[in-house]
Parts: sequence; C-alpha cells; structure tokens
Amino acid sequence: MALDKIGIAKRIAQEVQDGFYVNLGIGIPTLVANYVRDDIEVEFQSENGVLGMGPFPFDGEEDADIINAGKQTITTLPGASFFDSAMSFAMIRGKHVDLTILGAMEVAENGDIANWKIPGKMVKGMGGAMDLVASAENIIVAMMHTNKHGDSKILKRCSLPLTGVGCVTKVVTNLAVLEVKDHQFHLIERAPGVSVQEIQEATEATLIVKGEIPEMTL
Amino acid sequence: MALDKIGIAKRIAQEVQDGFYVNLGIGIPTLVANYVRDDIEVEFQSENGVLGMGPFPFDGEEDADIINAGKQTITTLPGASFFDSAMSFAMIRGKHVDLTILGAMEVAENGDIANWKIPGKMVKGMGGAMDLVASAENIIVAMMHTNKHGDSKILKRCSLPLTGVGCVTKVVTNLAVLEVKDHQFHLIERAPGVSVQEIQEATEATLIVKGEIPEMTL
Amino acid sequence: MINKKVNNVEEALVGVQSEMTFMLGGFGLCGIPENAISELVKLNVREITCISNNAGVDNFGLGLLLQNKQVKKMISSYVGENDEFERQMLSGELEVELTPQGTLAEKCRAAQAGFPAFYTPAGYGTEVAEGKETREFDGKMYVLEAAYKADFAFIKAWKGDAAGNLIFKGTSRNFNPNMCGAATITVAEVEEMVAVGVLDPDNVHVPGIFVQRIFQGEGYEKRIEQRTVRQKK
Amino acid sequence: MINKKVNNVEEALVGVQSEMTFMLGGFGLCGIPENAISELVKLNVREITCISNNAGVDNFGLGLLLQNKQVKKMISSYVGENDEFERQMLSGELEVELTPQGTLAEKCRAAQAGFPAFYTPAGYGTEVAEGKETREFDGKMYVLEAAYKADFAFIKAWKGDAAGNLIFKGTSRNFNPNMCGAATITVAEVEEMVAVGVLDPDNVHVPGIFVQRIFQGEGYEKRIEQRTVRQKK
Repeated sequence: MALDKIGIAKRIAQEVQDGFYVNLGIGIPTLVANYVRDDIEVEFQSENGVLGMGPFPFDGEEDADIINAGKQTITTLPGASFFDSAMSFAMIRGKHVDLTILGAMEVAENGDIANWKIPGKMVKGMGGAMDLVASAENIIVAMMHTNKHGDSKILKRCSLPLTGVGCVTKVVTNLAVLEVKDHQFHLIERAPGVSVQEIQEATEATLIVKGEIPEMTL
Repeated sequence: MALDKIGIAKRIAQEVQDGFYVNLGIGIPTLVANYVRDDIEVEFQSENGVLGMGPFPFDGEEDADIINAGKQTITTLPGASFFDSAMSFAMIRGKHVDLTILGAMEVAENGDIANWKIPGKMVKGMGGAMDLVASAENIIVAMMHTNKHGDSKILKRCSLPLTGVGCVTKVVTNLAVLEVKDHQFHLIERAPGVSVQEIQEATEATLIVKGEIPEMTL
Repeated sequence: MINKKVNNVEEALVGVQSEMTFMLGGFGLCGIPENAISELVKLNVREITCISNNAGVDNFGLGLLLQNKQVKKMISSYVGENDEFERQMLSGELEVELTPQGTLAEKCRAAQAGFPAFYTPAGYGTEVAEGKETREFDGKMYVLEAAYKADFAFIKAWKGDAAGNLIFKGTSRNFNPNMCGAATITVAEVEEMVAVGVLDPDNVHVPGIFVQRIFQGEGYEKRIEQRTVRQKK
Repeated sequence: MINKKVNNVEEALVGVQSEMTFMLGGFGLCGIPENAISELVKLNVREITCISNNAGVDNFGLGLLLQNKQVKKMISSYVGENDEFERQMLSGELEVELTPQGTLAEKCRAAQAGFPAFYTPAGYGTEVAEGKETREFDGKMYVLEAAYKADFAFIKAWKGDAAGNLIFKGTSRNFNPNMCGAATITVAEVEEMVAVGVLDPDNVHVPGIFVQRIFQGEGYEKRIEQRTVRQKK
C-alpha cells in the first residue's frame, strides 16, 4: 500500500543519523522531526535564524518572536541559539548543515530538482530552497511519486524551471526510496505491498533495479 | 617653530568633527584622542574589535581581554560594543568610520601612501592599514615632514612599496598642513613661526601655495 | 557617545521620498518595522522599491503599502500569503524580483561591509543566474551577485540605546542586522529604549555605528502568521 | 543537543599532524588558544602552516611554535614583537605571507560561510595585489581574494557549553568567531564550561554547529603585551 505523508516522513526519519544538523523544508519534511529516533542526538536548523528547535509551544505560550521558516510558532531546546540571516546561510552554504529535507514538484535522474515555479501560475518564490540545494551534499526529497493527474514526478529531465542542478541524493515517495547515482535513479526500497512494476509504471525516468528490492520497514 | 608629536596630534584633533567615528593608528594618531574638544561627540573605533574606547585603565584595573589595536590595555565608555574582526572591517570597508588617522613613511602628491615596508629590512606587516586606506574617504596622515637624514617624505611619487593608492586627503606634519587635491599638495597652514620657504625646502613634491598661508592655531 | 535618538517616527523618516529604495527587516511578520511601515503609508510615498524577504499579508506589514499601491517593485525571496500582491503581480502593476534567501541576506551584508559583489552557488543553473556572470572555483559553479543599494533601511529591534546599539529577540533578528548600515540612512525602531550603558558591550548585536536614527516604537501588534501549539497533557 | 565536549586538550587535538594548516584565533596575545598551542608544542608536529593575525612574542603564544622550529609558513597581517620570527624570516627558514587584516578576517569568514572568493579594495595597487585578479565595480578597483582552507581551527572563547556554543569577552573575540567552521575541524577551548541551557540563545556569539570539539582549558596566563595605565588622581 502506498504511503501517506506520515509514512513518507517516518521513512525519511530513518535517514537522520546521530550528530546530524538537519534543515527541514515546509510540508512533509516538517513532519520528519516527529519520527526521529529518540536515542540519537540531532539538532534542527531553521533558515530564519534558529538552531536547536523544539516542539510547538503549549497553548498560550506561543511567542510571535520565535517562529520557524514556515512562520509557525515554535520552542527551542537547551543549547539553542538565534542568529541573523547571513549567519544562517553561512551554516547552509558552508556545509555545516548535514542533511536537507525538502519537497519538490519534479526531480530528474541527473539530480536536478524543480520546486519553486510553475510558468503561468502565481510564483511565490524560492525562499531558501536555492541556497539549500546549491550547498548541501546530502539532500533528500520528500514527495508524491505522481501528481494529481497521475503523471510521474520522477523524470528523465525536469520540465519546470529548476531550483538546483545535480544536487538530489535521495528521493522518498509514497511508493519507493530512490537513490540518485551516476545520473540514474536506483530503486532501493518499495513501500509495503507496492510492487517493482507499480513503481516502474509510475516512473517516467529510467529506473535501475538490481536484485531483490526490499520493502521499507516503518 | 616646528611642532613636536603632541603639536601634530593637537592640530589633527581640530579635524575631528561632531558625530565622527574615528580610527586612530599607532603612534602620533593615538595621541589625537587626548586633544579632541570635549564639547563634541566622537567615538573611537579600534580594528581589533571595539567601538567606544575610553582612556587607559587605572593602575590595577587593566584587563588582558580589553586592548586596542596597539595591544595597549584600554577601557570603554558607556555605549561601547565589542565585535569580531570581520564586523570590525565591515565598519571600515563599508565607510561607516568617518575619519582615519595614521602615520606614514612617505606620501605622494597623487595621494599614494607608503607606511608598511622598507625593502631589505624586516617587514612587520601592514596590519589593518591597507584595509583602512583602501576604504576610508577621509584619511589624514600624521608624520614628520622629513626623515632623520633630512630627506623629504612629501614626494612626487612614493619610492617605497605602497600601502594604498590615491587615498590620502590631508597631511599634518611638524611643519605644515597639506591638502591633497587634483593630484597636488596644497599648503593650507604653516606651523607657528615656520615660513613657506622652509616648508617648500623640506618638500620634494610640487607645493601649491595660493595667497597668504595662515599659521596654525593650537 | 554619538546620539542617534530622534523623538518619533516622523523625525525618523525625514527625507523619505517617492521613487526611493527601501530595505525592510523581518521574516514574514516577525521582526518587521511596524512603525516605519505605518508612517510610509501616511507619507504616501509612491513608486518605491522594497527589499524585504517577504511582502507581508493582505492587511498587515508590507501588505499595507501594496494595498495603497505605493510599491513599484518588490525584491524578495518569498511572496506568498498576499492576495493583493498576487493581483498586482499578475496584472503587471507590480514588478517582482525573486532572489534566493541566502543571497538576499548576503547582498545586504555586502552593502553593509563594503563588498561590491560576491560569488554564491545559489541559483546556478536556474533562471536566477540568467544574465549573470558564472564562474568555477574548485570544480563547483558560482553566480556573481552584486551588493544592494538602498536609500533607507528600516530596522526593528527589541532594545536599543541612544548610541544606536541594538539587540534582538529570538527569530525576530533575521535580516535586520544585515540591513543595518546597508543603506544610506538606517532607521531603527525599538520596543524598548534603554539608557546608554545598560546594554552589555559583549552582547550588542548591532553596534551603533551602523545606525543613523533610532526611536522608541509604539503600539506593536506583532501578529502571528501560523499559530501552532500543542495541548498540555 | 549534539555533544561536542571532549575531556582534555589531548583528545581535542586528535588527528593533528605535521604539514597541516592551522587557523589560530587571537590578536596579539589577546584571545589566543593557549592550551592548543602548548599541546602543538608537545605533539611536535613539524612543517605546519599557521593562519593567525600575529605571530606571538618570543616566549609566548605562537612564538613557542616558532622557537621549536615547527612552523614552515606564517600567514598574518602583522608579525612584529618577535626576534626569533625575524631571525627565521630573514634567514629564509620561515615563509611569510602578509595579508591585510580585514582581508585575513574575511578569508576566514568566506571559508566559514561557503564563499570561494570575494572582491575587496584592500591592497589594490600594492604588492598584495600582484598576481591576483583585479576588477572595477562602480569606478573603484578591487582585488579578488580566495577563501582560506585549513585542517584545524583553534579557538579560544570565554565561556562555552557541550553543544559547542561560544561567547567571548571584550576584544579577545577578534578573529575567533570568523575562524569557527572555517577549517575541517574546529577546536574550541574555553575558560569556563557552563551547563547546556545556561547561555542565553540570543547572546550566543558562535552557534555550536561551527564547532566540532570543545574542552575546558587550563592555566590561562593571558599575558598583557602593552600594560598602559593611568594613575588615580
């Protein structure tokens, strides 16, 4: 059965390792924080200027001056720090953030990603996404395998304006985990009960399938 | 009579205007702080990371962690701040410092300055001088008019390796105040009792002398 | 101590004119110069260019200037959450320049620090790099981005003193420190003006040298865009 | 919270080898990593390159590494106050690269922040610009300067916590924050290690993400180079 958003978040949470500084994009990525193993040490960075984010505040304790990049009220954990935007992107551009998790409209087998603009539609902007994908060495995309019309979002080449080139390292969708290596998508894991064939049919890009593909364990 | 170092410092102090942020170099420039009118508001910046320097500490109150760029123990005044070296030079390079006063071995009529290196001798380095002279728009040089051999240090062209090009706006020596304008030294004031002729004889560069040249009032 | 204090927002904005370029601090509605924005609406300066990470919401923040049709051009990284913005943009009334967020911050910092331009990897291979110089360093491609120029920077700080020293609270810091000194005149408004000497010199976020005018702000709303909470168990 | 705390200077310097490049914070003898320097002398690593604004005095600071002939190359802005340095430099034993102070700070910050190079006006028209690209922006000339690369950065802070967060006192801050995260491994020594949560998140000078190892330093001498005082009247 294909995963829901929470399932995708749970699977991505398995990629978070002990000692990682992690930047989470808006949407599914934000959910990842809820499913990280609690026996490892991880710190969450938000590009609007906070390191060491905690859970949402208790009702009545929210503070307009303490938000995340999604403009949500948050709390901080002991050891947290606040800083300006230039320093925040020094962390990102300088590769001090170990893992970036973000959503996408399209990803391509050359590692390209498109997630900020649909020509002819209102463009809201790239926010910090272009800095993140141009800098990070470990970029995981959280997305649905196909759009609402059933068209694949896992492509040979992106059709939408790019956010970054050759940068995506892994994609976790409702159907599969894909690794981007040598300009190809490699199928690593299947969602529980989803067949390789179903994944291939939902994938426009060439999919490298080697040996037995295990099911995810969530 | 030619000025001594204190006389030069006193004359330069007259150039410090209300509301100025001032960076003082090592040597004579440091003395300038002592002679600034006390009815104006001035703040002293030191490039090692302090704004709002005060006088030397009282004996026994010196703090190894609070020094100026000359490595002297200092104090700070109310409203002072400490910051890192990158921010310190952001103040300098970004033209937020209004006046830079520094010493020189040679200045030339095109505004060039040499004050960091004598070929064949031990070179101590330029410190922050190259950043200061490349950035500031208001640079006053404090120096003796001639070297210990009696040779002019006010030249058509610098003979020593340069610290900066076309940057000096004013020179205050033991003999005169000179303004650098349109690639020429203009004689503005004479030291008390020093004649125009004496100044011209001590000056290798072409000296523009227009009308009556007043004596400095100290 | 050089005194930067002015009595009110009217004095703080003396010299503001139509067709000028303004920097405005804030991320979403967090840390925005509410008083300066209100005064800009009152002054009704037209055809202005605003450099700000976001464009406010319909009835607050920069949205107020948009509603009043004062803005000719917005330079931002993200401009959602604003219907009037969308209408003006799609109709062509409003010019929009989208810039990656880190690039936006650094273009301000470059202006503050006297750097004319810098190379960043952000946007390489995308529309953002079109028409810009690109260059390889150590096998990676970078885009040359120029420092911003602005006439006024409007800053919101938590506390400040007459020397112009500023400190910020939480994530309301964001772009504010990077915009200080990045414009010809930097105007800071503070929630609380403290006596000179109260701020710890070690903990000043923005030294007063970067600020030309400072005033005690009034009536801060500090709206929350996404009130997210959890329940006590 | 990611724990960066190590037990002592020996653990903090694991991996240090001959022929490496080190950044060392400090201005004169103010804010220098005294413990790390002592340990480098003990480890007796040879042929090292040191990036540090100054080179210490004869019998303290970086002068200790020079006396022990461990330094192949110094990259500094000012290297006076050191006879052994002078002897080695004039005899050709020691390679010296002099860099304007602001450029030195920014080359560290560029490494920290992921910028490969930047344009600065400092040194244009001088020996410093020889062999470097120069370029005009808005009628003014600039020199292209590259980010530094280093294996270790040795930082001295006033207080720190196990998360790697640092705060500095007075002018002992200087180059230290700009070198954090500018090397492969950043080692911070602190005068006082405080419990996580003690440092105010608004007043952290260097967030822990830039620091790989932190330890409680010992026996700080904090020598004063120029003791200048005035007498009480």
